[in-house]
Amino acid sequence: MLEVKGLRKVYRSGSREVEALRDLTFTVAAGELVCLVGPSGCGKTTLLRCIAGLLGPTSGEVTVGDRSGLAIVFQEYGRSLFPWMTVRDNVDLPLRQKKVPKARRRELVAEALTAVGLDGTESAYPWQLSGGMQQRVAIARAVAYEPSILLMDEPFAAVDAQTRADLEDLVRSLWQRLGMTILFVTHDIDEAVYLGQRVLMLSASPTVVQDELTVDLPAERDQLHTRADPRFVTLRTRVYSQIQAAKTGTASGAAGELSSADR
Amino acid sequence: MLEVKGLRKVYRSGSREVEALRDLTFTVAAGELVCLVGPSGCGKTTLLRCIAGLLGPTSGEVTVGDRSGLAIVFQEYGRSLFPWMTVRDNVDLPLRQKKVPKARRRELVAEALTAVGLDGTESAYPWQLSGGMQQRVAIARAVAYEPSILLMDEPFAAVDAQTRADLEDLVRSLWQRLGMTILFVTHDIDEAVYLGQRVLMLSASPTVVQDELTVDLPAERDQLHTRADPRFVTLRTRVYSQIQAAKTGTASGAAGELSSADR
Amino acid sequence: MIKRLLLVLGLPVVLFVTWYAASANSENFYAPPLRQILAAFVDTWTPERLRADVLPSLARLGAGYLLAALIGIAAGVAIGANPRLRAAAEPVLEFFRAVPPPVLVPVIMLFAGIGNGMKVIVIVSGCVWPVLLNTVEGVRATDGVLADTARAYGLTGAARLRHLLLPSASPQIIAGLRQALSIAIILMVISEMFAASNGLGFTIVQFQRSFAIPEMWSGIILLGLLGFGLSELFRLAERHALAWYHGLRDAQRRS
Amino acid sequence: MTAVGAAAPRTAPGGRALLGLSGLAGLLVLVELLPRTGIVSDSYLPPTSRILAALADEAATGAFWVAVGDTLTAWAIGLAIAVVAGVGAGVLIGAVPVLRAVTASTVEFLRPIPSVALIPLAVLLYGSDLGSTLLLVVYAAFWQVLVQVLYGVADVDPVADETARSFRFGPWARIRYVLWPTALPYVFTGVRLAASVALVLAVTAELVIGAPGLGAVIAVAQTSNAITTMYALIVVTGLLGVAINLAARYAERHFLAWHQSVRGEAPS
Amino acid sequence: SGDSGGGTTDGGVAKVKVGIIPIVDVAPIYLGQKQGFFANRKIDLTMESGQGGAAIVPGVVSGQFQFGFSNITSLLIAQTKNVPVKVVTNGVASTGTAGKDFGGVTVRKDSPITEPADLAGKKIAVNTLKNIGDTTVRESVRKAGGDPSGITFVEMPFANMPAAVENGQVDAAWVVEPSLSAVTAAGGRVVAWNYVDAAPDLTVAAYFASSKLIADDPDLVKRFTEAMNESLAYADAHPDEVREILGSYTKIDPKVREALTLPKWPTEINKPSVETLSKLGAQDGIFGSATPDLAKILP
Ligand SMILES: Nc1ncnc2c1ncn2[C@@H]1O[C@H](COP(=O)(O)OP(=O)(O)OP(=O)(O)O)[C@@H](O)[C@H]1O
Ligand SMILES: Nc1ncnc2c1ncn2[C@@H]1O[C@H](COP(=O)(O)OP(=O)(O)OP(=O)(O)O)[C@@H](O)[C@H]1O
Ligand SMILES: [Mg+2]
Ligand SMILES: [Mg+2]
Repeated sequence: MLEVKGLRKVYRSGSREVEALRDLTFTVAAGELVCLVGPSGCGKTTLLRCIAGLLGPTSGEVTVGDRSGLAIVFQEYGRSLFPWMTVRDNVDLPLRQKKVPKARRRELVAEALTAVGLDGTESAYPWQLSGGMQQRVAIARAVAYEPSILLMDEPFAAVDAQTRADLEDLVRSLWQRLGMTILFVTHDIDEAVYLGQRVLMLSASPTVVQDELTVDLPAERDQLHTRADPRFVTLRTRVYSQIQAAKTGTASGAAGELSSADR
Repeated sequence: MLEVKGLRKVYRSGSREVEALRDLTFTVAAGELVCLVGPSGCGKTTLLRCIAGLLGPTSGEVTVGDRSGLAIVFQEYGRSLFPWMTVRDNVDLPLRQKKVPKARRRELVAEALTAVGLDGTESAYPWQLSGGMQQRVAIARAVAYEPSILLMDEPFAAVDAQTRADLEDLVRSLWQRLGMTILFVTHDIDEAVYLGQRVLMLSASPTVVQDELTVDLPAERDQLHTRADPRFVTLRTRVYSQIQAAKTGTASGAAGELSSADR
Repeated sequence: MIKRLLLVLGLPVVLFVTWYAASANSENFYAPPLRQILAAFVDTWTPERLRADVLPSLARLGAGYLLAALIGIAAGVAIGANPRLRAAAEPVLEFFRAVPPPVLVPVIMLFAGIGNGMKVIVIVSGCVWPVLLNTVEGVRATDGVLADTARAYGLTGAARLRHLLLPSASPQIIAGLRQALSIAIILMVISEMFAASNGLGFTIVQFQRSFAIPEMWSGIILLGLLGFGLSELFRLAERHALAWYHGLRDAQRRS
Repeated sequence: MTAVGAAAPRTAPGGRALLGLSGLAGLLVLVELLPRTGIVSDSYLPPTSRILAALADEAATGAFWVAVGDTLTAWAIGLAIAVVAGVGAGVLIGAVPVLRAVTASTVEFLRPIPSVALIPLAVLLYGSDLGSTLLLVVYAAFWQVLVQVLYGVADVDPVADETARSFRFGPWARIRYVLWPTALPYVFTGVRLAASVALVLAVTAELVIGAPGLGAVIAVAQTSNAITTMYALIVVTGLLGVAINLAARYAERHFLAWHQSVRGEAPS
Repeated sequence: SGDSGGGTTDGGVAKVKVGIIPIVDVAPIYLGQKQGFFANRKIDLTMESGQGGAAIVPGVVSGQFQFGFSNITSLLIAQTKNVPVKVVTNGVASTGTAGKDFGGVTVRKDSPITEPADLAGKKIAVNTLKNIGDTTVRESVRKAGGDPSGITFVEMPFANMPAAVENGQVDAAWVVEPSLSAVTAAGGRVVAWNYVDAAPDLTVAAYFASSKLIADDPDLVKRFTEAMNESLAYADAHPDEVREILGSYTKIDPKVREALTLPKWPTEINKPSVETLSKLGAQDGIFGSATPDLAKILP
């Protein structure tokens, strides 16, 4: 369970003052998979940092079920890997912290790396990998952790289309298998609709929740058929127009009505 | 003009040895806009580094018309910005190095920042910006430089769909206005087809040029109509299947035939 | 291998030859010809002398250096990771840092007596600073995203120290340790100016006082050689400890 | 359930100064108590109050301030020379790999030679003038800066460096815009190390050689068995060190505002 | 720079730098300067205070200083190494009276050591190893019938000795004024008067110049020697003025200054005592294999 109430965050450094989040209120039920879209610089990363407890809000409140089972995939994947550790150790370390028995750890690490298509790179250092590979290491680390809450910040930005599709399916299957709560930030509207049970749309700065959309597609999805589904196309068009409205600053009223009628 | 002949690159560090590129041969004519796609980790970044002269090839040859007019947008946009300089100075510095007169520099910097939608952040430091904003600073820096050859490594990976569309149009209009040579790496197949005059497809490791495709769409493109064009859809499907073939390791023969018949 | 030998020995050989030639006819009592110094070197630094004077010095040096490294890193991490502690401790530390060892020694003697313990403390009191300062700065500079990653995955306490703070500060810690090495040698000499009866520093000071100038210079050369030898050892250790770092930094440079 | 409310305000700059003062105060109290409780005899370690009284006596004399001025002059000139030379040599050696390989062994040979061993040489060349103090100060402080700069130069982010290279920055521009800012935090540490080493050596040189300054006054106090005065003078050198560090910290906050170590501590 | 023999002359006035140690022993030169004995002889005097021979002798050899102050044993050692220096006049001498000398071997109040022979096998602090302190202390023990060979000497500054004796870090310490007063004030006892035991009216230290200066500017050396001798005689005759002048260049506590034992300042060097020191040094091996040539070092 995840609850954000009246969240406001202002960055102050020297004379510069940026209101990254104005007033966010929403909840994510336990076991829900929610996607978050919004224009660049609107405060998505800031929001995830607040939820993970890495950043204190300026005002408002964030309530998270149990932070100890929380994993996060950072947008800055390259900088979030420990350069002094091999790929294997990077994935393994959080598990060791969690005191997972050794044999199980080995299993989890191997599985996770295979799932993201990184067999054979276990003993390489992160900086010996391509950008997309680094990003997949960060994903593998979160996945192997088997978190109860998973925050992902544009986790597939650096991988190719095919790998992306595979990873999307990986996330959905993990979610279904482990029943975790997932908050997934993406810029790809199709991806948001394909993955989520719900899509939260943030406005441009000053940031509020502009709209939300329940994705009433069947729970069993697959790349070919789901994306071809006319309902899918309708939904993605709706998100697209909402986001465009957000960018151009159109009041969210009308569009909000539209989509809420849809739920 | 840009010519790559029998390029091979092997990374050696300690006992690990990775053949990033096996044998690449292709040319990009002066003033051409070529997109490069390929699975994650296949060596696209390595190729760009070799072209820019930042990395020496293990064997083979890279000929570049005039490297002095070359600009590059790195995949690791965050680390390629100087954290000790404001956004303005980051964009301005290469121009100063090029000895552009002051007034013109001010103009170019302002124009470039406006074009990528970053008005008002001139005096912020890169680490005060969101991921997408940082990436746009890196793009603005390359654009302001008015290079004769522009190498871009997944330059829109971190920005939202709408901004991405705007930036795509920006790149095309700049290219048409300045007549520069552009080599554009992307994971988005639609983007590759929408932007390029030609799409080069790399195979998975061991990397060779798997296929190439001439994009016979009209020179005047726009987001709504071009993407709806049936020809566009055909082309993107072709690229998609080729890439899938590359990933699964299918011999490129058959698919290559298919697409070459198309040219 | 030969190239490396050439690089290591090239400049020193040139300098020694220059010195040799320039000093050949020196009349100055305090700057005797290098010829004489080298002769004195052979006569002075006999195996017994090395055992009697250099070994005890090295033992004190080693003990002091290790202790300084331990204290410097431990305190440095604590201070670097905790802004409040840093604010409270910094002025006191800066205070002691500015007190010259020769005037500090008498105070240390009050508490630590005049034995080897005092000399070790003197060495520690001088060479802990570069380690401490560099560790503090290194810890403060830990990448924000990395620190967030560690926090998000529950890396706290000892694990945070072992897997985040120390490795990420290690390039700077190593720089500090490198600095401290030569300072330790310097302080070994200073500590042996007080209440000592053997040791390399003691011997050099004795030579200086008894006007055995060529012998004194030979001692200084021995100090230099010692410093060079230790720094070579250090370089090997650094290559090993910072393999990831050098790999990372060289990754793209090597073309 | 974990809930995060509004961020608690972190230590404000004023609070930082207060903390530092309380640290110093703790030291003063300790030194007051040690002799008073008889743990050490007060004739060898006088309590703070007596030391401060002696300090006040000293401060009332003009000769004391002349000595402080002499020491600070030697310190400032020596440090300036060492920093300029150390940074210049460090950047040059660091930026040119061949130079680095060629000089490494010589640097390691010269570095551990203690300044005190060079005293006869200094006296030989400059007597007990400012020159001999400077020689010792510069010799000792130079290495501190040099080694830090060398490590700092090696810390350049390869991607940042490649960015500069791809935009055809010349060697000078790469040093100025990439290498120098990267090395700057290391340089700051180096300068702070060198600043106190320079102070230590200025005082030591004055102490042993008798060049005018605080050290010479300390030497007189020592040979006169004036223990309290000696401690008062030691306190002065310590306070000079604190003042110098304050200045360095101030400069750091100004010049390194962009650096992780400084921005990481801004209240969020 | 300057190996200019007599310093810069300005209207016939020679600028002269003298390297001294800021202790009681050099009071005459300050007193003489105040009395104008040097100015009368067209000498403009500057005192340069160093901590010991390591700083002063190179200064004199290189001409940075024209004259220097050093103890006799150090000068004898310098002679055996052919350092080009030579004594010009006397510096300071022992009072020659046991119980009333300015230096002695002290122990703690409750120490079992009561006479010089008891020092055998003990740990004794001296300010410099292999120098005048340890040779004369050995002689005290030897004369009292003890065996000096088992004594361990430890080097530390005089100022630290009272604390070291008090804390038991050493069994005894050879101290000179004003530290001697500090020890006795704290209840310490003097068990041996080593200067007195070594030789009657021992010459402890002297002023010296470089051989070069002596050869190049004998007139300056002569004027300095005369002025110095006048100062020595004056100081010896006016102990009160000596105690007063101490306040100008030392930080000795005024009370201590009034009470401390002053040394003797004869103008003549006591040659037999120098010979004794040379013999003692040779006996203790501090000259290595060489023997000092007194003719070369004494005027
Ligand atoms: N450390 C910081 N200091 C000051 N301002 C900051 C800081 N971090 C973020 N900001 C500002 O806060 C706003 C939101 O940033 P955030 O990174 O949360 O955006 P985002 O939604 O993740 O964008 P993107 O999609 O581009 O990653 C931006 O305007 C940014 O400039
Ligand atoms: N510094 C390095 N040391 C060793 N191996 C490296 C290094 N850099 C890249 N590689 C390897 O070379 C291969 C190609 O890497 P490259 O970064 O060029 O891929 P890419 O096509 O850009 O991938 P992506 O789309 O994920 O960015 C990868 O297998 C990677 O592991
Ligand atoms: Mg973000
Ligand atoms: Mg790449």
